[in-house]
Amino acid sequence: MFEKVLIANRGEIALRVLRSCHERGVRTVAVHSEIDTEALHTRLADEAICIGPDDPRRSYLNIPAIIAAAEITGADAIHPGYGFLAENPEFAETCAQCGLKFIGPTPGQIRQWGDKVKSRALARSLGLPVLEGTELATNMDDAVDKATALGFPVVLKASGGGGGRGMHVIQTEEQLRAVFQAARSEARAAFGNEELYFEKLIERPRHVEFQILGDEHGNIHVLGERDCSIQRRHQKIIEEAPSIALSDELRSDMASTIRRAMKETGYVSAGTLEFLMDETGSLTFLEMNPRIQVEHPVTELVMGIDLVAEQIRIAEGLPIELPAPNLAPRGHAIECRINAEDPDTFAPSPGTITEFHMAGGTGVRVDSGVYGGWRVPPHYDPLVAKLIVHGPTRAHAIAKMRRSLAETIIGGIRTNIPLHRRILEHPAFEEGRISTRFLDEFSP
Amino acid sequence: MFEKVLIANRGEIALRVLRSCHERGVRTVAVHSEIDTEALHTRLADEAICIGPDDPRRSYLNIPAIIAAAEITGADAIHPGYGFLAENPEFAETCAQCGLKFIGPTPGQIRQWGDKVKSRALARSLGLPVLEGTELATNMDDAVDKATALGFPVVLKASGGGGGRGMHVIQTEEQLRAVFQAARSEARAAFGNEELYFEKLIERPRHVEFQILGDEHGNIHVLGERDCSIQRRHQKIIEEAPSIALSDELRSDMASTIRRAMKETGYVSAGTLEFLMDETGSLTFLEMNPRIQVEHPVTELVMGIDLVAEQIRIAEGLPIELPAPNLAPRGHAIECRINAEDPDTFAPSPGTITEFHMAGGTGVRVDSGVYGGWRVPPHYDPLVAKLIVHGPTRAHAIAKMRRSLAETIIGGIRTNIPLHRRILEHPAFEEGRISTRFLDEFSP
Amino acid sequence: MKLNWDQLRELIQLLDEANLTEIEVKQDDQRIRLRREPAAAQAPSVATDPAEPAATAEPQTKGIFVTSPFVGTFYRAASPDDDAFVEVGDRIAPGAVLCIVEAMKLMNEIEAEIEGEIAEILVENGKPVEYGDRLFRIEIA
Amino acid sequence: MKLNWDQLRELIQLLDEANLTEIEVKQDDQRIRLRREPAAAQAPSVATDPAEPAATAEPQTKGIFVTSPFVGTFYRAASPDDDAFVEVGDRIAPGAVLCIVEAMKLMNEIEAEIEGEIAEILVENGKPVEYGDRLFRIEIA
Repeated sequence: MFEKVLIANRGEIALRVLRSCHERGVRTVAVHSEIDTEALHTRLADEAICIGPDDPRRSYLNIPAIIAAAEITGADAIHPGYGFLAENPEFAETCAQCGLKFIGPTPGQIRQWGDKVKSRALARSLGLPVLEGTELATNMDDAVDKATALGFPVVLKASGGGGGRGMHVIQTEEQLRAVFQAARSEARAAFGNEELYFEKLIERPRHVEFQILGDEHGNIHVLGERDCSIQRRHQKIIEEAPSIALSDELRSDMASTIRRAMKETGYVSAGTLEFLMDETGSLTFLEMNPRIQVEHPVTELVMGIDLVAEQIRIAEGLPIELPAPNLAPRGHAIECRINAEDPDTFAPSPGTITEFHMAGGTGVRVDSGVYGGWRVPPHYDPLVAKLIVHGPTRAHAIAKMRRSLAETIIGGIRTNIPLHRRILEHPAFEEGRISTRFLDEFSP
Repeated sequence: MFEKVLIANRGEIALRVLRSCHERGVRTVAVHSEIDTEALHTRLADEAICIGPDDPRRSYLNIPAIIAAAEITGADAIHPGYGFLAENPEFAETCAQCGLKFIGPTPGQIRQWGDKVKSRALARSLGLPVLEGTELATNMDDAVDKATALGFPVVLKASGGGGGRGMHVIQTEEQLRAVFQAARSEARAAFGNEELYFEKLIERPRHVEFQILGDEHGNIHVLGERDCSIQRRHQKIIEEAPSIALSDELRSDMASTIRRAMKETGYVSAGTLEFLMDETGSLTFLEMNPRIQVEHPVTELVMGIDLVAEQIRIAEGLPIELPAPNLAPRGHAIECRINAEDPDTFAPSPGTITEFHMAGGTGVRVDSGVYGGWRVPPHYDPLVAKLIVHGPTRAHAIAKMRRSLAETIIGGIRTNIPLHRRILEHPAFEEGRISTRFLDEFSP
Repeated sequence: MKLNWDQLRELIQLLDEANLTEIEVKQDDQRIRLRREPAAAQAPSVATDPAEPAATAEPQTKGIFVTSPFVGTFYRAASPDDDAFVEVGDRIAPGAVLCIVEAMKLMNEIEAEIEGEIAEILVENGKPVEYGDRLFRIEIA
Repeated sequence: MKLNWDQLRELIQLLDEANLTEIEVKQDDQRIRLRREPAAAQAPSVATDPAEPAATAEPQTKGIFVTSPFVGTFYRAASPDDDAFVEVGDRIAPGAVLCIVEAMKLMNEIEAEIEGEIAEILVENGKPVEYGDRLFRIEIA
């Protein structure tokens, strides 16, 4: 068992990891930038090390500083959370070289799924349904040929992108000619990789993703799906489990296919396979995220498990420990991501939180890295809290989320709570008529 | 269905009821004293009515004011919470006379279980195991005769008492002669009823209680038990579900006996049958509380139900709606009552809460009626929050409660959190070696 | 009003002793503002105003407020056919019936406790009132 | 009202003693405003001190602090057998090596950026340091 884990992250996910460590009797080391000296993850950890200035490139992305912090505190392992260094294979490798266990998949697995074109090919070879798409477009003429062969409308994607970044919907050849060079420069600047390819456009897709866990003993569990269709500019803002769009048959077929595929790759730790569902209900592979996701709590609530505790167990070399061999979702869970941003313009709204009263009571979970009096810094992710509810049915969960949003009061900064309230009150949401274009089409 | 419910209470239980109402789409009316104008139950209700000054006798116990508040707001029903008017049969009767549905048992049932001597006789007649005890002692000599016949040590109890109030442990005849008259005057002053009787003393009992629900259609459900042995001066401070002291066989036998007994009385709404368990593991009836209890959340967590929502459904005339016909507890839940009091002297500590940061994360529930900046008034119950955790096993739940207590910060007032931490760290608690004398014997 | 140095010092001391957060003194329209620390400085924003204690003297409005001692329904007359007990401008003596507050079908007559003139009637006939709601302002000539 | 220097000093003292955050005095329309900071703005009590920014001049101690630019282990000498790079009292010039901070097996030499005298060595040899930790105090004569 680990004695001490360094958490290479901040905010709610740092706390999330800290909690599972403390419940397991594992001591924690927080790392933090100067502005995060009073952050909750810094305060609640057993030890805290300042690793650099506010700029994340010099602190939370600073590999030598983080490794040195692990060395001087004598940590056994590092949990990267999500974002920052979570999907950086060099970081995972450096950990291994320094004798630190990286709590996540192997560097090879991170690399395998990190390139979006290669990961599509891999998924196809593993028998997963993959959206019709092209090879890399080498130049403008090649791009026009490939897109025309695929048939407009198409999505132009950066091979190094992911999480909705580096994507353009292209309706016509003219439009493609107009944006191709700019998209290439953008991809090079953003991902250090200018490679582009095309996929068929699904006009009104649902985003459905499957949670998996694998261990070093060859066990793979598929822990149901999440529906994360409510997005703004490809950023998820509301997630739920299970997805009402899946029949029991499709759910079980997908679980078998995914289990077989991930067993073949020998996947270790938590991961998520993301799919798009078209209007006919068929699912095609989008990407694989080799890490814990922001929205993991909805799976935890319906499955009655602790995914981060399992990540730690797996990294310790233990087998996955689930409460029952064939877990089925119990009830329905919804998560709202509460961001420090204007609910209409979406402009970030850092500042001091003067009032912080989160909802409570039965079936309500709050994951947050802030507190009343804390100054939300402008340098990082605007997520201030995840409000997560669990009820016996989707209708109950919606009712519970409505009352939870109604009693949540965050003062001093603007948040997207009013937007969440409008979405939760919307008949289309209530009826489950959702897609990734929900916000564009309904502007609630 | 009710359109509007008046909540005749304050603090966390008022919020608890408000939440189940709002989730059901029922509007709420809060009543409050002057000092509670800014209380959370007042703020979060759809309507709030000031019913009197700070003294609870002139506000929260003021029946005409509460009924008038229901009348002027057009409420359909009144939920009494616990304490205050919850077990006052006249209040339940007045509600009925004024055309307001009382969300609880009938006035007759409240009366039936209110007198502790009569309720013992009733329990015996219903086939429940009842601790050996005496009839009422009419005078000093009669008391000595009855206690001697029962055999010292005995417990001298007030017939009008309950909830641990009006009790004296008596070891010898001399001691009895010394306290009898004083106990009688005390009982008259406290309960308006000077009647006293004796029960056998169990030296080191566990407090085990069963949650029941009954509806107007004759259904009775026994929803498992709670272990509330950690008490201070007969006030529960830590509760858990299930009790590790019960075998599956005893649990199921008790459930059958209780179900049969309560069916015979036609009991309606939520109620709790309290038992003492002696060193040999046998249970004897202590009292029946015809209301929702403070510690109900531990049952909700392990059973996956909402007891207050069921109370409302039952009062609407609907049948009880459980997720499965034969519910079994899933995992283990623990509740710590966080009181505004000195952790060593237990002196009340009202005042302004300057910092209020409750634990969060997976498996943590917070039921609280306070917020940062709120001034805890000196007039009422010192309960500021209930911290409730749920884990797959008792060991997990203990670990989760330890980390939750560690991350809970309440500033400006003293609380009993340090005491809870010491209890949760105590090997005897960890091993489940608990009785109602835990705090006396271990002084953690 | 002119403040001198000693008066200012005294003001600060008073502020501290009285646990106030703000004292504002203005000269010509003679505005004095004393604020007590709000119970809920950090509180949710769904605030309601605190109920006034019975019979409060306020600096900006002269007179005494008669507040409701009950929750109930406010009636200005004994029955719909009767005249109102009092009207604005009426002189009243202690013991004069001012209104009825009905609670649980009981008609509770509210009587004046002081002598003065009805300056304002603050609740409409037939409307619900809470404990502590202001019903009348009475000026003591 | 006219304030003189002593009165102003006294005002500041009073402000502190009475735990006020604001006093406003205006001359002609004579507006005086005293405000107390609401009590609850403060954070959980498990506070730690914020790390000092690199090379900070402090009013109470003379000189400049040299802070650690890395997380790592602090060494006063190039090897256990060598002499320390500097001792208290040494005069140093810009570019002089003061110590080593080891991070990820790399020995990072920390150099002086100013001329002065080593007034204090704030970390023991071989101890871990965080980013921003103070290593030396240098007095600029």
